[in-house]
Amino acid sequence: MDFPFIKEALSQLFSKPSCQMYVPDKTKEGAPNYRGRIVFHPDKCINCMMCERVCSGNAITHVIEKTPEGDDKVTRTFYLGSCTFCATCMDFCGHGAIEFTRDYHMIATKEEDLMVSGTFIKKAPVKKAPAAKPAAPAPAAAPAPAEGGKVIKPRDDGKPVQVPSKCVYCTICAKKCPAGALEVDRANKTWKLDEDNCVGCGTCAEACPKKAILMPGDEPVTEAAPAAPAAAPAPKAEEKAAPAGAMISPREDGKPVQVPSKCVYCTICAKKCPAGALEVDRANKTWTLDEDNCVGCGTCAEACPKKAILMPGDEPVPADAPAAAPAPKAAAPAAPAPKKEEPAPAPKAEEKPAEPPKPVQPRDDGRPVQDPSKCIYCTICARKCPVGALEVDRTAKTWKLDEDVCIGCGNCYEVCPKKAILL
Amino acid sequence: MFKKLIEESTGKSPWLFHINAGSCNGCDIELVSVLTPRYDAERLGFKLAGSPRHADIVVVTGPITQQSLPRVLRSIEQVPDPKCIVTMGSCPQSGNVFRGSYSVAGPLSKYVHVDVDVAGCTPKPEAVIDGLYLATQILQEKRKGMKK
Amino acid sequence: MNFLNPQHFPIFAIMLYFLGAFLIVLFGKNRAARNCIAFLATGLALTLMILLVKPIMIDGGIIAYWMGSRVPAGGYAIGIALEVDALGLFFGLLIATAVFVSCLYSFSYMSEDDNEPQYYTLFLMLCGGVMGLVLSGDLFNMFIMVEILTFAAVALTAFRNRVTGALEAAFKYLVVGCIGSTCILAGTIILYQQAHTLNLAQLATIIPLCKGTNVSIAFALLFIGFCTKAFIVPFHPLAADAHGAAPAPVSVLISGVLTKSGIYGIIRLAYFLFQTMNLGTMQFWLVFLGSVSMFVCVTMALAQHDFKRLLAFHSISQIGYVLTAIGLATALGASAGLYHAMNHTLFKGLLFLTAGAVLHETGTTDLGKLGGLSKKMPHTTVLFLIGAASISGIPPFNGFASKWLIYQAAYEKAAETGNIGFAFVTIVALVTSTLTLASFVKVTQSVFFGQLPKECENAKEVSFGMRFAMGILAVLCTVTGLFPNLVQTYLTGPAAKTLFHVTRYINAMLGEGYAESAMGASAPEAATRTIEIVGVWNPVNWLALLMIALLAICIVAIASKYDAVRENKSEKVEAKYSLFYGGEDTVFSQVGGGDLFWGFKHNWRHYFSFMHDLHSGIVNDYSLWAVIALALAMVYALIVL
Amino acid sequence: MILDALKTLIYVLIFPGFLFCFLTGLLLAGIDRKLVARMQKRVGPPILQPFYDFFKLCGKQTIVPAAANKTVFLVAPLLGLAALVVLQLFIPVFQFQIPAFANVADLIVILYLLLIPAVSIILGGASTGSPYAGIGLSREMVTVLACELPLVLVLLSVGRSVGVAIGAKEGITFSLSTIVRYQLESGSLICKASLIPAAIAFLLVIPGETGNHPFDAAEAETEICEGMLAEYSGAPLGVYKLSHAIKMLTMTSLFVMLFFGGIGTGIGNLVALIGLTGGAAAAVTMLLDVLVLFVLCVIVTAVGISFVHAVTARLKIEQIFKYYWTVVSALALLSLVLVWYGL
Amino acid sequence: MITLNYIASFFLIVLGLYCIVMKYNLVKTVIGLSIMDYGVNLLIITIGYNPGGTAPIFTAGELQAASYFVDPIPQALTLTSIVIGACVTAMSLSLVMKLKEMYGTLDTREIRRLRG
Repeated sequence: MDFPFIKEALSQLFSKPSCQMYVPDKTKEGAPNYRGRIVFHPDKCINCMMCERVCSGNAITHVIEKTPEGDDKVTRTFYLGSCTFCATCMDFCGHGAIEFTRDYHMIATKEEDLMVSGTFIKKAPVKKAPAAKPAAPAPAAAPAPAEGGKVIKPRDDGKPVQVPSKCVYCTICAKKCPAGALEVDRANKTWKLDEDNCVGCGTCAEACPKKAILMPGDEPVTEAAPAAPAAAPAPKAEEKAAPAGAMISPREDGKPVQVPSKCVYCTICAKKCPAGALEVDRANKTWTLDEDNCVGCGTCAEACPKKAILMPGDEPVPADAPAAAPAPKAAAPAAPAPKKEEPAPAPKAEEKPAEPPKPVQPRDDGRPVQDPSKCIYCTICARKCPVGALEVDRTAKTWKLDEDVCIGCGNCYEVCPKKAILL
Repeated sequence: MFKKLIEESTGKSPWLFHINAGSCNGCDIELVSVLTPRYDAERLGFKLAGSPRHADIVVVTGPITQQSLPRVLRSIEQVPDPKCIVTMGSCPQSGNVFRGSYSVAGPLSKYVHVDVDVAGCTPKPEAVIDGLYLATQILQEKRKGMKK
Repeated sequence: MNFLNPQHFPIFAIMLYFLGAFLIVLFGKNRAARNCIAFLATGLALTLMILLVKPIMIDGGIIAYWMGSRVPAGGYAIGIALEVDALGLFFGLLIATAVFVSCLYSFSYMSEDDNEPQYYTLFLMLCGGVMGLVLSGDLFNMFIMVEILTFAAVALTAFRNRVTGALEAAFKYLVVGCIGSTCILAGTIILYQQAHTLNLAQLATIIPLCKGTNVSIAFALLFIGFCTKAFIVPFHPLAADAHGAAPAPVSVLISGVLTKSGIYGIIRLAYFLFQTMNLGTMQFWLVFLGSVSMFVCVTMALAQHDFKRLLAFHSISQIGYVLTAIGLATALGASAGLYHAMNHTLFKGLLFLTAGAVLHETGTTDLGKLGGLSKKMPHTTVLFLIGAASISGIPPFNGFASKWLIYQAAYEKAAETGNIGFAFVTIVALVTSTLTLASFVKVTQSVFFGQLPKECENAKEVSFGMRFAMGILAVLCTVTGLFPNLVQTYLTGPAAKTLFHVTRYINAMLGEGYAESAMGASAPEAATRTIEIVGVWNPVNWLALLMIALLAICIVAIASKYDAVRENKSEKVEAKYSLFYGGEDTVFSQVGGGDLFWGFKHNWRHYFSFMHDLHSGIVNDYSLWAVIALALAMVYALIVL
Repeated sequence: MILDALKTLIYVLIFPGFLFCFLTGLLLAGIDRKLVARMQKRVGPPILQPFYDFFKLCGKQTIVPAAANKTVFLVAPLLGLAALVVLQLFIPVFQFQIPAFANVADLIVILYLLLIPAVSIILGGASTGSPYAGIGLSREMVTVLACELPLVLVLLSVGRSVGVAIGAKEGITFSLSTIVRYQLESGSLICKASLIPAAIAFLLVIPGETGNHPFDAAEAETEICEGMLAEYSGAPLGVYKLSHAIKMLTMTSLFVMLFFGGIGTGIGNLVALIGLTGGAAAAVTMLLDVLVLFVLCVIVTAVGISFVHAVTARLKIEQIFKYYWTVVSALALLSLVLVWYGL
Repeated sequence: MITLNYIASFFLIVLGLYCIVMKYNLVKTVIGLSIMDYGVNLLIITIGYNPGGTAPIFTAGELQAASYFVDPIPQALTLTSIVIGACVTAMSLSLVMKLKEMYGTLDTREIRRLRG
């Protein structure tokens, strides 16, 4: 029979009660990121209805009326009485139209006080040729047969449209689509959009490496070159040895082709290939392409430091570049093909400033050499080397280069704070 | 001569009766936390009553399940006038995430006139105190309107 | 030989009963004649008793009536005498009222039973026997009357032999009753052998002088004999069985009258014949027996499931009170004891009559099967509540007045003698009174309140005759409760004083100065004992104050519309007015009988299981207890006297 | 005759009677609730909260359940309240004892008068017929049973010790006024060594008798929905709550009278200093005494009821019974034995 | 010689009690009762015995001072006691008959519905 709280009871009798003395007033606010009353910014909303889809308490409803000039007048209401305040809609709303304030005074005597709503006008697309306004045709099952010179316009109901000519059916858009509304079949080259599932978020357009998907708001694209017919010709035998003769021209079935003379077998292309279709063996200098795996995305061509891979659309390159180390000494390589604006990996070392001759002679085979006098063994060059060819030991003050690993990319040269490396 | 005194004290000593109609106990804990030292609703006269006969304010939590519907309605019926019905959280107000399920008998307002709803999926204790305070004012109006 | 001379009233009273019994046998066939004979017999006897109050109680006279006017010759009393002093009259009055009321009650209660004439003959025989016992001045005459009342009681217990246990109870009562009677006979004979006389007064002069083994054995035998009649502890299961089975008016007689006759016998024995009450050990014996029976029987009552058995155990515990009070051997103690005896007859009679009414209406007295009768039988409920309030000592009623006096007496005795034992007696008495209240709360909840079961649906109010009888007792209960000092001065005071004036008793019987001459020095002192009360209790003032306060509160309540209540108008119970079952639909769930007082029973579970096994219900066990009690009494008497 | 009838009326209705009990009782209940809250670090309701509760309940609708017996249902609370108010009359306030009520009841009678409110609650509960009430009244009865033994022991030991001290012929006195008068002369009884266990025992009995927190199994609102009061609503419920508050007042003032009897007079002489004489002095003394009584009652409530309420948890009914009949009774018995053998 | 009577009556009483207490048969209990009763009757008679006294029967004329009688009062008492004994036996046997009919057995251990 023990009484645990005697001491506390007595001491508390004379101490101040721990009470917030809360008296009902509307001004008090919740904690900093408290999810209280919802505030809806109708202007930002694009009526993608993502929020409605994810709301567990299906508290969000919307009503669409047609305005006289044909636009959609959408009023979206948030019924706080059925909301669990989990803010999933806020997370899913790509455009920040939903915001949870810190006001927790949601006392209502009638139901209307709990309705938060906002209306906005959703513009119909400005110019539309009368015929061309597809009344949300049946999903474009197969890419419209590419007749020459046809103009591909973005659709007006917010759904993506495919530019068959550019599309390489790499199925990245299908994988990225959150709503799983896209089916792309690489084998028989079909691109199918599921109208009602598609939320028009635009993720596929962004992910598409070839920019073959147009979203409302992009400029229409005219089919430049006659698109390669859907049915790809029989896969070319992978040419091992460069055809004797003067020129190596890019293949027309969209697959990369190697320029053996320029290639230094640095295996970067193999590493970068998203589909893993390339095998490059440094030892016995072989470069094999796996036809059916290759998606023709062109990533290898871009990643190749030596521009030894040609993609359709590049100019043919003379096969007989000197077999020996092609890289001209300090001269920048040929200007790269016109680049898309996609973020290219760190710009290759084009702006290599000419290095005044030092007592230490830069090597001739394009690999870096260290100037011991300036080197402070800070190991940044080792760290920056993309292929890990440098070993620098601060304490033992050693700087060792692994020739066959080094690809001569020049990173170490660039990052060396003391300019102790010469290329 | 007691009339004015009675009306005034009706507002000052509201007794709560808590009915859990299938709630996830989030609101139940929050309701009881209102009586803890930190928020101390007892300073405004609130007290949990044991039986509906003693209650003035009936606090309903949870989406009225089929099983609990007749019991909830019977308990509310047994509360003497003047009485107030407060629904706490979203569940009694709309069935919240459970709406449309075979076992949920829909919002309480379908069966009984709800005086005050404290929204929020587990409303903050301060919000609960606001709601109850509003309920006591409604109680006073009801008492004025009622001839003994 | 004019009949209005009070001298003849005692013999008339006794004769009236036996004459009534005899006439009923003759004319018993039609009901009206039988009822009127019985009514006349009991009514006249009661009036005679009331008439006797003035000469004996107020003027303090003693009537000595020699049968056949055989006045004692040559110092030896030959004839049989009736001696009525204040004590005898007090008990006689008590018996007459109880008998009269239960006779009124049985007119309508026994109307359905088949052989009614036999019932009334036995009934009046029993009354005659008891009246004879109480008024007679001759020891063997008392034995004869004891036998008559035992037979009548046994026969009446077995009257409704269809009732389960009636025959069994009657047989057990007969066996142990006869053991008791035989002990009384043996005791009387041994006393005769010593004093060669059977007259109480003469015995009172001879017996105290000759101290010897014979006298103490006679005392033990007589004491145990009268204990069986009074159902003191070792013999209490008899009463429990007998009441359980007997019809209600008979239980009134058994508990109200028979037990009192046993107590009367013990008083005559201890105070008059052997004059041993001034011995400390003697007082201890009586007080110990009283407290044990008080406590044991009240705890047994708490564990009962049958209404009548519960009441039976209570009557024995109240007899324990009376015995304790008388055992204190102080003037206040004796008067408190007698006062409680009277009150006990009144409220116990009332309670048994209400039990009879419940049995009459619902056909069962099992506490588990009854409930909610207050709606069907409102008058019986009110009467029951008055009875229950008075037995458990709620202030305005009579139970409280007498119990309060008993506590005073016990505690004063403790204060005088400095022996803490008597203080514990007071404490046991107080706790027993609360236990009585507890068991009557149990009965109230199980029988009259709570919910009405299906079986008792068609119960309706009992006939007016029964309610009138109960009404008389209820009024008497309240009146005696409100004026304790009146009762004190006129009834119990003189009766208590006679206990200490044995010489006046002897002289009245055998002529003046006989006692002094016969007993010389050791004549019992004739000092008059005054009764003064330490505490203060003025029920009339208290009730007046209560009424004022109640009136004031009611006026305020009515003014603020206290009774503007909302109740269920339609016959189907709306949800608003149904009971709160946590929201469930109303289900029949009567809380009563065994479910109550779990806290108390759990703490005392070993005691209760032991007591339950002790009362095994086998005749042999009860007889064994009787024999053991006899042996112990003899050993104690040999040591003490 | 009419004059003293009017005086009695005033005594019953105004001063020590109904109005006085109503105000001080509810005030005491308010203080008790506030203290308990403060001990739990809460702010607690305003002191006048019981008044608000009472008048709110008066304003509410009274529902008589169909299964209830209407007359008993409505009359039982009033009866309990009236009995309690009358009981309060007999408890003297230090010297002040209304002569008319001096010889109406003594200690043992007060012990029994305390039973009437308990019986009225039990009758009220039984009349509703609800099973909760059934269980409630069984527990209430066991609690009353439990409190009876120690209460008797304490009263007997006090009566005995004062009786011996003033040399009463029978060596015992039961009248409360003599006990208080004795304490006025020779100091309050709490200082007598032999009576300290009795005082402690009485202090422990107070929460049990009034049915306060640790011993309120009978009206446990969590387990059996306020036991007997489960079916009560509106004014009858208000009256029961009022009588519960007044019972707290009665028990504490009984404790003060029995054990702190002597304190009041000190204040009394103070009045003589001020120089008031005659009727005015008596009135002022009486007022001061009443004030002292109330302050002492509050202290006793604080120690006996509020502190115990804040610190302990509700006991099961059989634990209550065992607790009272072993621990508290042993204490009281100790003091009875000490008093008996002349300490 | 007279002491033999006392011993006999004592023995009879004890035998009667033994029979009531130990025997589990109703009829045997009744027999025990009557034996005990006879014991007491014997006791009453022996108490009234005056050695050498004659039977107390006489007509009015014969009473002289010299006649020496046995004490007549105990004999009167014995008469009533015998009558009472007979009544007891009669009633208990009728009860036993009814009990046998109602309970179907004479064993006292079965006849215990009222207990506790």
